[in-house]
Amino acid sequence: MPAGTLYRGREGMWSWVAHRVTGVLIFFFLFAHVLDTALVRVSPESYDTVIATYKTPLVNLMEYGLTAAILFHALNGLRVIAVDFWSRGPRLQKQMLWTVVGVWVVLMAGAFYPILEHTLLSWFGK
Amino acid sequence: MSTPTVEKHSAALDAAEVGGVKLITVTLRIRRFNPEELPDPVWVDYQLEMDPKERVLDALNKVKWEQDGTLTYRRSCAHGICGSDAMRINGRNRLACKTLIKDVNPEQPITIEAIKGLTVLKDLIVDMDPFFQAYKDVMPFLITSGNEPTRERLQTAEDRERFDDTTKCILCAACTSSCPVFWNDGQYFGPAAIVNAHRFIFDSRDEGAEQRLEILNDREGVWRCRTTFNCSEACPRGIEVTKAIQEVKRALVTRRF
Amino acid sequence: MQIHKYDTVIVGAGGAGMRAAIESTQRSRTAVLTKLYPTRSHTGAAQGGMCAALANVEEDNWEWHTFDTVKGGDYLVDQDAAEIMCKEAVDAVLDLEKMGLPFSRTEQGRIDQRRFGGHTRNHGEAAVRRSCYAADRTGHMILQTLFQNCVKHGVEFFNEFYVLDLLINDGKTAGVVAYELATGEIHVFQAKSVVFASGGTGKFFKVTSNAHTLTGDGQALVYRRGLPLEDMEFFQFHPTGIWRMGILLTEGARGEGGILRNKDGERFMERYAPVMKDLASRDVCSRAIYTEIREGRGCGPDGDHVYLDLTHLPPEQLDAKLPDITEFARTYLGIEPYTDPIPIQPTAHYAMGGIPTNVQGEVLRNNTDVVPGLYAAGEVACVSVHGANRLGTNSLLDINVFGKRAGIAAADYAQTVEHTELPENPAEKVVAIIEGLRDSEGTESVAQIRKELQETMDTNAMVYRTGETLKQAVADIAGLRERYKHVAIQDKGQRYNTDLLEAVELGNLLDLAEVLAVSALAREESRGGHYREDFPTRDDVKFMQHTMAYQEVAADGTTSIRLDYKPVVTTRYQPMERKY
Amino acid sequence: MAADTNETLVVPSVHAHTGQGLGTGNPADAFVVEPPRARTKKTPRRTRTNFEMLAWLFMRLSGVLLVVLILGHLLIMLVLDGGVSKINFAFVAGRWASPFWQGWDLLMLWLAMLHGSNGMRTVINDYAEKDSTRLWLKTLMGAATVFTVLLGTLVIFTFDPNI
Ligand SMILES: Cc1cc2nc3c(=O)[nH]c(=O)nc-3n(C[C@H](O)[C@H](O)[C@H](O)COP(=O)(O)OP(=O)(O)OC[C@H]3O[C@@H](n4cnc5c(N)ncnc54)[C@H](O)[C@@H]3O)c2cc1C
Ligand code: HEM
Ligand code: SF4
Ligand code: F3S
Ligand code: FES
Repeated sequence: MPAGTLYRGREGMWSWVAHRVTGVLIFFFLFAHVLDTALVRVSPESYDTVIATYKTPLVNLMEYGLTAAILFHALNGLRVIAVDFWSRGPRLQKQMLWTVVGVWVVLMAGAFYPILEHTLLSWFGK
Repeated sequence: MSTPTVEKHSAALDAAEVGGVKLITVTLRIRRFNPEELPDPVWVDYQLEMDPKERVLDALNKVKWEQDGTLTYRRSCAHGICGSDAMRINGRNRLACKTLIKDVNPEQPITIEAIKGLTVLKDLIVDMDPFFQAYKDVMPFLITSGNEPTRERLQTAEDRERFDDTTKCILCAACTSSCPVFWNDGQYFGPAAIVNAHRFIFDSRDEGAEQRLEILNDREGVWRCRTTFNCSEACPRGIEVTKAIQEVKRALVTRRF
Repeated sequence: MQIHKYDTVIVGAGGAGMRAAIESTQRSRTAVLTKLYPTRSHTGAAQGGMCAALANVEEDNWEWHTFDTVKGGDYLVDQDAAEIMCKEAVDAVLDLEKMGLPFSRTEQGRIDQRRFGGHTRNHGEAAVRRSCYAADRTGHMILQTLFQNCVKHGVEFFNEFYVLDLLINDGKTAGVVAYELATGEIHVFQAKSVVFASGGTGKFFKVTSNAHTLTGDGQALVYRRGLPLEDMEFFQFHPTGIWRMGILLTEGARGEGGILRNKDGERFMERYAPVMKDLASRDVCSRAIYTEIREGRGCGPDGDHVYLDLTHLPPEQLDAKLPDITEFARTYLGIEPYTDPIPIQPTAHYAMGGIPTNVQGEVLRNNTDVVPGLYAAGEVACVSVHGANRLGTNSLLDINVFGKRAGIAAADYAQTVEHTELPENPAEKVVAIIEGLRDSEGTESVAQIRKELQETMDTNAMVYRTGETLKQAVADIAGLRERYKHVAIQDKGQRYNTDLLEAVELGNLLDLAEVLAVSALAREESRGGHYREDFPTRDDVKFMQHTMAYQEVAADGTTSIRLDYKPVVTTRYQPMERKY
Repeated sequence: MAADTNETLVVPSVHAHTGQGLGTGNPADAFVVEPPRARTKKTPRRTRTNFEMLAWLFMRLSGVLLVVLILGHLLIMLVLDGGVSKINFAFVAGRWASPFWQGWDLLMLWLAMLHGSNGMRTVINDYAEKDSTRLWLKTLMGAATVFTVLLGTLVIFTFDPNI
């Protein structure tokens, strides 16, 4: 059956898709994160072994991605709250979304070096 | 009185007044579905010569009248007031009679399909009953108690203005069928029903607001809205649908209306 | 085929149908059959308002309103009916308000009122504010409010059911036959009383404010059952339709201060109607516009339209009072009414004529007798409150006043009688029409015939008519009717066969167009909406009477039209010259 | 449709037709495009509680708090002081020695998990087609949430820097 076309929603719809995807992503991460942190109850060694993997470049990159997800979810969450409780919110939702994206880009650029420092150092040396 | 017309001719007016029209070739790519013939829908292309200032509905009519009489869709007023012809044009819900060809990128094939989330019965016709059921479920009529006044009920211009936006609804279903939450399971009341509840909740003459709010407080009520704004973008009457929904949510929280 | 049994059946769910349904549902078991979802009805397109002498903003009374109605209708109005309508107008508006209609309000919180064409203070002294309105969405609000109240009262709707025949047995109403669009099934509705409220018939004109679905089904099928149609030659052309599209720009625009201008920017209505100017009645304005165009003062490259100028009104006023029509100009013409005048031309708008009824809504079989159990209200009917020319806002009034009356009368009647036996093989005629079209081997196209019909009507039976053009129209229509016999449809299916129904509707339009043209040809005078250049004056001696057109079927099945006349009811006002 | 309906003849036509109307006997009804779950007489169900409203409010409230808690957490853990490379058992031990950070993490854990699981509930409600699937997924998710929250709480309270 030839499928119907994708609904061409606009900023509001895509930001919601992103919000939902990031929310689910964070949920699963949080689940894993609590489990790994629980290892502090087992022994310092096992905790440090797991944490060591956090320091590998791959996981470090994923960490950056996770930060990106959380940051977007958080900023957009604030936008949603503004839409909910501020009477001018719905009318300004697009502007707020672009502000969210702007702030998000700036913060992610700012976080680039601090978060990935470890990896960058191990790859490119001092 | 001044004589504005001769000197004050704007370019837009000049453009609107040109007598002879330049026709362009447009392709309509329509998602056809007729279960009496084929169990599955098919995309069919139609080529026609159109004046770009005509409506998409004119193009559909031209196909039906000159090329393929089996093409089926609803229409009546042809100027965006009856709500018959909501359909998905180039992936977005619109009224075919309120969409000019020049505004939907006619160099490319224009895709036309039925609105989403309601059962397609034939071509662009969907089953509207669930939509109207949700509308009826919010008690869309004035509820008052006590004796009727002999004259009209008084209402200040401000109180009248409070719900003006949502009185414009023509029940075209463009909003509800653009809502991602509605597509999922069709159980959500949908923006149109909420808009019509809003129209009464914020009417100073009405006394049924509590009841309506209680209905919308339900599992499938306002709380399912995820503020995706598709409804507001789709509404051909320019109703700020999401805003109305948020006002209902806030009224539920604060119980002030 | 299915057979349903109800006390009252209402055909049509526009303003008139739903107003009747609200009354009759509370009194009898009622079904409402409508070919559109109720909220799609064309009542929703009405913009300007609904008149009633509420006197909320200035002195007014129903007697002045009656006078304006009678004068507006060029004295062809049945004055007893007009009196009833104008008297009950106040309650009709208040009823709607109590049902929840969100009228625009005055400072004091009362229903606001605005000026409208032909509505005057003290028998023509000056324009009066009589039209109750809700911005320029009055019809929309009426339709929505009535539908809401139908929901409240649990009215039983049969949506997308096309009524195609009326059943009369032994001179008494037996029911109707309907075609269900979704399935192609035929349904017979047996009923003690039937109310027709199926709206207008404007689609036989090309430039029209009417919806695609206004095809005069009710008028046509009653007419084919041998009942008369009254005053069909009187069709109203509204002065301000969007140029070439016909989309209506309400008279309320002029009520708010809008001005008609020709290509020189002149406010030409001052010449035609020194007192009322742009607010003269519609026939006067439409003729004035065409005269300007004919005399070379039209606008645009082809000089074929004039302007409706709103540019001197403050934008806030336009936004508050005329939001929809300004949006139409933006959407369909791409111009900004704040700064540009809007190109307009007269557009076919309203059928003054229709199924003759008395003031209870009972349908007349001839000049005096009624068909028991048969009612009509709204644009489909001719109570004659509009005479030769309807005043703006009097139609929304008509549908409410006479819709309510017909609803009550029909339900009350249904309580007093038993069902009339259905005739043998009740769906016979409808099946024949439908199967005939489905099986037709012809080659003629519905769209082509309809187009030619609309063209001949626009050229020959519009604002200006002569014996010659009308003869041309009659001849053209006869030719088209002949061709219609060989019309073919492409869709042979059962489900949602709109192709088939467009063909059926065209058949109705052809019949009614013929009645219009023949009635107009016979009326050798000019009165209200009917203007004969060869007989430019009103002739009260010969034509102060209603036309009654009957279909005569000869033994060989050929049909012809027989015209008869019915006297006008005059109570208070003797005919005078009509000046605005 | 209306009562008092008795069938008589079937209209002869090109296509076979059962004359039952839509949704009943018409063979064509078997094929529909993108059928939604039908809205029935039983739906929407009346619940008469404020649960959905409270959940909605909770999402906003917890969201605002989480911005502070999580962004602070991220800042400390990933950005300040050499980022992730500094983290090890000793670092955690140092932080949890203070009841302030204990409280911070505890609140963050609870709020985030409840916020997240309520969000997941919404997602499941939206996409699970069958009631049974819905129930299963939600049970699973609920169990995981309870487990994680309890585990996390336990860890924070019973943390022993000297094991
Ligand atoms: C653009 C426009 C603006 C107007 N503005 C004003 C105004 O400002 N003031 C004013 O007073 N008047 C105005 N009028 C006139 C007025 O709106 C109409 O005359 C009036 O609304 C007609 O109402 P109705 O109920 O008779 O018919 P409609 O509202 O047209 O309803 C007809 C109903 O009949 C049904 N129907 C038709 N055929 C069949 C069939 N075969 N079987 C079953 N059902 C059928 C349709 O489904 C529909 O429900 C305006 C008209 C137009 C076109
Ligand atoms: C950092 C601060 C956060 C803020 C401001 C925030 C805000 C929000 C808001 C306002 C919503 C509701 C959206 C709606 O109703 O449409 C939401 C949904 C959601 N959040 Fe968060 N959140 C945050 C952190 C988190 C975390 C840590 C998780 C994961 C554990 C998470 C998971 C979710 C999920 C799964 C949803 C549901 C998404 C949906 O229904 O579309 N959020 N968030
Ligand atoms: S709110 Fe707008 S989109 Fe939704 S039904 Fe009403 S008019 Fe249509
Ligand atoms: S599209 Fe749906 S999610 Fe809400 S904002 Fe509109 S109802
Ligand atoms: S045809 Fe009436 S809204 Fe498009």
